[in-house]
Amino acid sequence: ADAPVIGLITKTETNPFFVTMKEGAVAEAKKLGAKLVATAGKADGDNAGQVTALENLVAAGAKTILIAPNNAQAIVPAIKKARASGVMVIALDSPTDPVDVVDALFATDNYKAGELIGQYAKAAMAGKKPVIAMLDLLPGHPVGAQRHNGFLKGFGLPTLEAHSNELARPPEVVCMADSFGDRTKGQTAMENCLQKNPDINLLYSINEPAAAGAHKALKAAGKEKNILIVAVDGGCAGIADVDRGVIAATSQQYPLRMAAMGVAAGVEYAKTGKKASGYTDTGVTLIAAKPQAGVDSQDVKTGASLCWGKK
Amino acid sequence: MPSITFRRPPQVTLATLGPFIALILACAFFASQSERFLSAQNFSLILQQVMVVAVIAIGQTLVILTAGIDLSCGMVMALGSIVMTKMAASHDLSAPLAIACGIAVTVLFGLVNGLLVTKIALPPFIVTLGTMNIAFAITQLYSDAQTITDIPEGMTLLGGTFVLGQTAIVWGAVLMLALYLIVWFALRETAPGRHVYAVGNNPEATRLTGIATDRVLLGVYMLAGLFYGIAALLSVARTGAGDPNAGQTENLDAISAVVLGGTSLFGGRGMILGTLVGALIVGVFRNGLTLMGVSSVYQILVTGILVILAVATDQLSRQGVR
Amino acid sequence: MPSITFRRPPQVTLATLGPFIALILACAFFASQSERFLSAQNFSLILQQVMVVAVIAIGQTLVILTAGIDLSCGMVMALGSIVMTKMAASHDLSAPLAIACGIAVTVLFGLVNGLLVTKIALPPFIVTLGTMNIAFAITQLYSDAQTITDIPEGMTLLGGTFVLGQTAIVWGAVLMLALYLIVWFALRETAPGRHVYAVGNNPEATRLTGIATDRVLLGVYMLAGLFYGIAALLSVARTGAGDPNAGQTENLDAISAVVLGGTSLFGGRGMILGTLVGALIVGVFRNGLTLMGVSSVYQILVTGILVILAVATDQLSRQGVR
Amino acid sequence: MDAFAPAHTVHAAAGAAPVLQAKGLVKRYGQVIALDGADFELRAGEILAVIGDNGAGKSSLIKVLSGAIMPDAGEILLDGQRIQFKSPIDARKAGIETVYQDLAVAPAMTIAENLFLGRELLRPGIRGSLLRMLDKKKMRAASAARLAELKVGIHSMTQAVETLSGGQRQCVAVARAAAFARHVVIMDEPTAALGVKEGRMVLELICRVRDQGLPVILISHNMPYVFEVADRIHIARLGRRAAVVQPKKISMSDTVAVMTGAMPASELPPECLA
Amino acid sequence: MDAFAPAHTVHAAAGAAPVLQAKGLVKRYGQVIALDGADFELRAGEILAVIGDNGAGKSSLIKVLSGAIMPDAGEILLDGQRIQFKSPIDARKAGIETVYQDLAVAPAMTIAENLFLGRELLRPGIRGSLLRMLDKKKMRAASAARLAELKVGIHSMTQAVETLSGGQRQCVAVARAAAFARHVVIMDEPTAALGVKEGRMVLELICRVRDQGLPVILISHNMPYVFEVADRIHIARLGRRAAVVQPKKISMSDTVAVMTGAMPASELPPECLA
Ligand SMILES: Nc1ncnc2c1ncn2[C@@H]1O[C@H](COP(=O)(O)OP(=O)(O)OP(=O)(O)O)[C@@H](O)[C@H]1O
Ligand SMILES: Nc1ncnc2c1ncn2[C@@H]1O[C@H](COP(=O)(O)OP(=O)(O)OP(=O)(O)O)[C@@H](O)[C@H]1O
Ligand SMILES: [Mg+2]
Ligand SMILES: [Mg+2]
Repeated sequence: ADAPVIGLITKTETNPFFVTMKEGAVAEAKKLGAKLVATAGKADGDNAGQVTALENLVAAGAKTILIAPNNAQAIVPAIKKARASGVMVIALDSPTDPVDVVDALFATDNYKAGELIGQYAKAAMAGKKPVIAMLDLLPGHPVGAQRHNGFLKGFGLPTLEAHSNELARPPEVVCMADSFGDRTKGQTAMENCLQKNPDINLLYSINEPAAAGAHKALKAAGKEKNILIVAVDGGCAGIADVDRGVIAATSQQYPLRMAAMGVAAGVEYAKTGKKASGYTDTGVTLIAAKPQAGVDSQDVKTGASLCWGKK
Repeated sequence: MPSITFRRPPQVTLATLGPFIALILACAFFASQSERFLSAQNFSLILQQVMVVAVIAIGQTLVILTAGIDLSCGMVMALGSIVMTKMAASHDLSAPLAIACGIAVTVLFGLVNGLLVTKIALPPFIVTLGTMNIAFAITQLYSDAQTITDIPEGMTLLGGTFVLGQTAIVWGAVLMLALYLIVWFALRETAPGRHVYAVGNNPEATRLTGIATDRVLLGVYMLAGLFYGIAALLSVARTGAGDPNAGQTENLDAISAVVLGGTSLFGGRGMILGTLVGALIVGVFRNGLTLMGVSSVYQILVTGILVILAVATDQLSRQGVR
Repeated sequence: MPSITFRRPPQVTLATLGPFIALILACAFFASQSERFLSAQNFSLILQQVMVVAVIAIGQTLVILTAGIDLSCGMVMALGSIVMTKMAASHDLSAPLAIACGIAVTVLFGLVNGLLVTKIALPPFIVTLGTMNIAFAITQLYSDAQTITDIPEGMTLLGGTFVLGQTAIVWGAVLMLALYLIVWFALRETAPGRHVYAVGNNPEATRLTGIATDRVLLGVYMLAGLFYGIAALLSVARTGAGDPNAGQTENLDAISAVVLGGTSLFGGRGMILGTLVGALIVGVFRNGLTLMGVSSVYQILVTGILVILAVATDQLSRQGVR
Repeated sequence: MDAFAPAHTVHAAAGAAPVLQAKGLVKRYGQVIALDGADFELRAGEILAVIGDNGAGKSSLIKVLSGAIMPDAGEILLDGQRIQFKSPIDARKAGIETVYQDLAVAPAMTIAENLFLGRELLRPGIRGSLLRMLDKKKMRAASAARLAELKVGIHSMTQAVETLSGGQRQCVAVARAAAFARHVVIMDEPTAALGVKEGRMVLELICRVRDQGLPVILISHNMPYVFEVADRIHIARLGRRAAVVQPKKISMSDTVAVMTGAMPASELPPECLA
Repeated sequence: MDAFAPAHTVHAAAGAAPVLQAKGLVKRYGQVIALDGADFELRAGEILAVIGDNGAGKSSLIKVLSGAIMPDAGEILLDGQRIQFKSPIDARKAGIETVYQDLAVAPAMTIAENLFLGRELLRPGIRGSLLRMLDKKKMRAASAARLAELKVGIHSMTQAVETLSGGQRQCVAVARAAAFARHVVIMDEPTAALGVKEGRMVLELICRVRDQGLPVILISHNMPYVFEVADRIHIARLGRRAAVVQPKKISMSDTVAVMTGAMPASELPPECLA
């Protein structure tokens, strides 16, 4: 028989996180003898592109579609339609809303990822008065909001609930800027934040590339020593930055694991007709070079060996 | 006098056919590559996928025909969809009323664009760059960056289908095609339609012949707003939600459809049906390449090459004919 | 004969000053809002933040002066930075050699754009839409979408600073300003520079006067590629990395800088120094609004309004003078 | 003076105010002064030629009269009423039609479309009044008839104007103005690009228009043509009106001498003046 | 026939081949046939006038001769050598300069820039040869001198051409062609928009060019001008050459009759033909 076709729809084409996810899926599909067709939204937040991709994959004969939804709610009708035609749909990375419109969910809890680095930062600041800068993703992006608000929760500042799409802004946060998760824009944002308040001593970054850009800005201003940087992601480059002391701690997530699990479920479905179900938290792990008392963390070596779920 | 009577210089016919030939070539190619491509149902799917951009591109075509450009189209569309869904969801307006509110907002944006372009004589690029940002910000603020899903039945009617032969066709696609026919007719057969071409072709001459060019421009920008409003409705009907992150790539997509369809960015020359073909070309590439199992990075690569090839073939064949 | 000798019609002077006045107004506004704004160091920072886009915008200005447009600029820049960093990191080339490779690739893209525009007479919009996608895809494939950080010292020299008074200034910003001066000089004082204007102003007349318009266009696209290559180097020097995600918003940013700077999208009219001012306006807005503590959605809103206001003030003041 | 319209202009409304009059028009472009206090007077039923060196301000003058540009100073009177044209639309509404020197055509549009631009013929009934549908066939036929009058050999009215020869284009502009004027016709060098035959046809057309009672302003550098058809000649010089002369009573060489500044207008015998 | 250049063209190279010759030129635009097998012959040191109705194919003919368009059929000989102009650059290189009917100027650029477009004067030394730096002052001075020759009252050479009056623009184009020609000058209606004074200056210029030994092709609808300066007259009709006549031996009315088709060329007495 023909190799089963499995479709993968990531959020964007360029985010290393999703590129890794795609590579994991391709490798797993090759191993299990399936054909993987990978597509993506055109930009972060692009729902229409994902709907189109979903429809085209169904038309292309995919029996399983793995999707990292750009918009938890707006994608729902398209998923329902795909499932109605007998396709198994699995959400990766982040849930749909409601959760149960997909057959199964393999994802990171982004709010929790934020919480972990918040707790770590709280401990590491050791009672010092925090002057916080936050480099967020882009306006209106749920992942950005969840990590942001989770971080504040972990740090013990007033915040918003996990499902909120707004960014809480307690007075300790002196500067908030959008980095688009991008190195260059992170650098520019940090430069302007430093100009606004040179005394910033704690930096939250949406991901590691933005943190690396911010670090460059700090270094240029000669301030990289007096600041604590925390981020989310746990990519291999990010872990290396933790090792170098650029980033103090990061919440590591596991896109390769998500992808592999998704592909395996797809092959299983093709072979046996048995669908995957339920929520599998693929986990987040706090990786820090210097552990803090009262906060569970793994060291850099563990982090590097696991980066993004590498086996 | 060395001239012979003829109805229409042959160049015009070819310029019009050009994009169409490119579309046919693309279809032939994909049909040869995937047996799933050539089915009524697949074409219905493609129509449905391009309907939002295609309707936006109608407005964009009108603006470009007047030698303008509208960068705000996608964001204004997103704002329209947020306004109409939020009016229904949060303020309990009935579907028709909520839709009217949404469209009113998009037309208002068209009015603002038009006033700035005509009364202060600002370049359309700058004006719509500004209103693009404004529309985006208002969308985010008004929606709290939340997707609005709790919308009444009446608002998604256009997303419903009817069956023709064995193919399910979305009502929205029919509306889109109908809009193209209406605009095609209006541009070709009515006085205001010809004035749109005249303004783009030679604004000064048009002013001197006593046409109120400002009024034509204002009308065009408002009409464009209307089409963005209709596109907003189609987008709500298609996704069943008001999405504050929609519309971000639609301006480049719509302008590309217009230019691929053979309309000149310098105004005054072009065909509205070309725009439909231009929008379809993009949709066909995306669909066909996915059916072939091409992954998306390669899809982007191939799309880049095919866009150039398609237009180049057209151009070279025309030079050959000359 | 009712004409009096004069050197330069006053309109030209005003058109040139217009964007500059808008920049001054914006600076005055931000200075009144934040005491941190008006410092040499802050201006050095802004220069540094805009240098990449500003250098891309030089190439874009040249293309737009010939009545073209280059959508591929940002992606070609990203490709250039990936090629040069990867050549150094993975293939152990020395910094100068690796840089040369990167720039060779961007110039090659310029050559391709130029050949398609001149030899097949395709619209620049379509050509560069295609090469934009192609450059993007190659960037992703060649870099595996991974940021390249392991780069030699020699490649980031332009990111270093020197101190003037008490202000640290980045070498790259100096290079950027130098490039503007050179291009300003070339466009104004040399024969090839005037030919660029002539081609954009009236291509047919220029061809008839015996200028090889195709060669001028080809040269412009290749030069633009060169500037994208230099921008790539600046971006590597600034961020210390080869970033495959770079360049996605640069085409709109660069075109905006050109248009804000007073250059006509219809070609043949404009000033390169206006483009620098246009790029600075955008950088000043972003910096000033962050200093004021305006959150990002409101920043976008305010930017939208200010862009329109800035150009409108300029336009209205000019009408008043008339 | 107004009371004495030239005897051979049969339709001159006796004793009426001038149809179109202007006083002290000034128009500056930067430091260039195109109009420097120009006066102007057009009487009922006459052909008034306007002549002058290149750059004397003739085109600027008629652009002010047709609403295409706004003067910096001066006043315009139509039928003795002070008016202010804010745009060419106002002038059109007042029945003034103009052939501009640079022709003012939409090059990519067809001949028929250009002829009827802004004044399209609509279908009868609701299709015209509500849908504003064009009666293309009728416009094509009417255009063909108009151009045939000028003996210009263009057969297809659906040809784009940009594909026409220089003279053919000019015929389109002339035909348009002549067809729609109701009050005054202004022609800025209507015969410049025309061949001998076509030029004569335009002259005939101008006389026909005058004979129908419409006054015509004719700007031309072609002295034989001017002396053949003009009732009076307005000589423009350095942005002003140097003199208005009677072509029947002055020699061509004297006229040219005044025009080029070789002879001051004050030296002309008073009976030459009009 | 070639051996006998008209006696009064002192510079005619005796017995030489025609300077520029064309045989059987055909040019079609869609279904419009602009040139329908046209022949052409320009002799050394002469002014050859080309006349014809609007749309007779005059501009198309000279566009072919100047490399602006490529003919569909036919051949061109320069000094007896078969040549093929692929672009206007080739024609320029061969020393042929042309004033096009639609003037071919860059409107936003200054007068001096337009005059020297493509042939800019460069600074002496390395600044010119390497940097290609313009000698703007010299170009301004040279432009002013050229335009003064035409007695056109433009004083500022840094004025944009789009701000000039119709006639002033034409003077710029004429001055450019006359200044740079080394082999043949082609002028398509150079006096159409010119005033009496400026028109005469252009005629004088044309004669001066001829007297310097360069042959001139003059397209004009102005019969008095044509008969005043032309050595021979090429009559174009319906895309062909109807006849070439001797202005000294034929009346203006006969010429016009042939041109408009009122009289067949075959009825002309043979001594009129050239
Ligand atoms: N838009 C403009 N900007 C600057 N100067 C202008 C403009 N239009 C006209 N002028 C100048 O005003 C003067 C008068 O121009 P105008 O066109 O009225 O002359 P004209 O009498 O019609 O000449 P011609 O017989 O050559 O057509 C000229 O010196 C011209 O250069
Ligand atoms: N680009 C074109 N496309 C289509 N037809 C054209 C084009 N150029 C010229 N023609 C046609 O070719 C014929 C000859 O034109 P041409 O310009 O050579 O005439 P001409 O003798 O110069 O006339 P005029 O005295 O009016 O300038 C005309 O009928 C014209 O409409
Ligand atoms: Mg004039
Ligand atoms: Mg001609």
